[in-house]
Amino acid sequence: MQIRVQQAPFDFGDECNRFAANRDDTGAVVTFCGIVRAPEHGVLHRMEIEHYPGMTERALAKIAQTATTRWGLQDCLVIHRYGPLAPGERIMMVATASCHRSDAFAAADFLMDYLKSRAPFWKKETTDEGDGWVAAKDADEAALQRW
Amino acid sequence: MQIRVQQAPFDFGDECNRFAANRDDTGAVVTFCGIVRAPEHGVLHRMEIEHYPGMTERALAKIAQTATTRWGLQDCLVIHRYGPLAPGERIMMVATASCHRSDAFAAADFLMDYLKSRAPFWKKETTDEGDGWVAAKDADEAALQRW
Amino acid sequence: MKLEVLYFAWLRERIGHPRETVDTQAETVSALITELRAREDRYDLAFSDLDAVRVAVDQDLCDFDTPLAGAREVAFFPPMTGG
Amino acid sequence: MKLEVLYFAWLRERIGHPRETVDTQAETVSALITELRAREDRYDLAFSDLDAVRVAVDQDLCDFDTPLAGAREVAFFPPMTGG
Repeated sequence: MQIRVQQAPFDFGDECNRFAANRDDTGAVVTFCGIVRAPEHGVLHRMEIEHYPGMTERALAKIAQTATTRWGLQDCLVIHRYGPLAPGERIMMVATASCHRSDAFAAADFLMDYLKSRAPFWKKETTDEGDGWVAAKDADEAALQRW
Repeated sequence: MQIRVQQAPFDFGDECNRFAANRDDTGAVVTFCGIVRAPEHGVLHRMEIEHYPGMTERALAKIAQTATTRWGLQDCLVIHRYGPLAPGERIMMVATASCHRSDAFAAADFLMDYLKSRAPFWKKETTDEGDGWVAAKDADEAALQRW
Repeated sequence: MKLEVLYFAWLRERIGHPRETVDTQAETVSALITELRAREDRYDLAFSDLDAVRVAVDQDLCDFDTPLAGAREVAFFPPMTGG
Repeated sequence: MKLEVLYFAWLRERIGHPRETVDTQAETVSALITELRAREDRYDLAFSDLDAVRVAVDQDLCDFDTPLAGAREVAFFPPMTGG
């Protein structure tokens, strides 16, 4: 299990390859990559991600540990960036490894839902219409009820 | 949408990076990679994947088209190998790109379920206990009912 | 009519070849199977448990009662195990 | 007791600083919020809609009625938007 919270970019493909390497007894690897995309309105110039150093790592480790236990994962990885990001940049990724695809999928989906609403990150968007903190969506909170 | 059926290995990480590149309006990329793993019993020496040239590409394209339409994907990719494979080798991958993570996850999960039971591939395992065709699992057929 | 008949996986192994041209008047897949089973023991054995056999006509999965009028290629194989 | 109090995102912006040491006898998070709101308008404004405020005590998410006995760090922030 690996948790990395960093300002620096990461190489999604390299991380995928490293994660999937040397896994003779893993049948399934699922990965997710989140990308900075255009907002509902306006043109995005920049995104800034604030986080809570210390708590962020704790919260992510707890979520990853829960997923690992619940789905019997062989491994999982979470990388999340903070600081300024441009449109198209990769914000974060998760990866899960399991014998069976259903466990790898469910665990990655779970990690994303919890990470989205339970890890202390906040996004601020700068668009041609001004600055604003991204509001949490009811749908994201509701998604947690699935688990 | 890209479908590739090939004997040659593919580079999972390179494919992930290429797939996730230049996606300013994509929020979410999900990828799955299937890896040759040890069977329930015995030690695996080799796996051989047989397929039905022509029908394979047709079946995969149809499944990918259904996923694209149903979840409004911006893109999807399916790569599946055939021929002899060693334990730990990467058999196949899928990737989906969407604005929202729930669509990217559901579409990738759907692609895998259908590809598993509706695309004409057959696996034969050579273990220290002999040769044998991998039997289809009831669970795989049952998984299709979810959709 | 002449049909290309293909066999995959253990059906191919039991029958002993991957494909053959069959001259038949069979109107459905079922009728074709009946003809093939009457040929030789290895065919009879290969088709003895139809729950374990799938069929595609012109590269589309279908049922055993699918008509063969106009068909060019019929393939028989076990349940698929991709992914 | 002395508490490190942290603010993030728009709570930080409204209050005007990211952290401060607060000397308080507040027994719960709620009581601490009441004390902070009484200080100045900017605090009062920042905490005016508690539905939009989340709290962590010693880096664990918790409720407003969580006791502060033994706590060292309290953080206030809006609902999280990671991923």
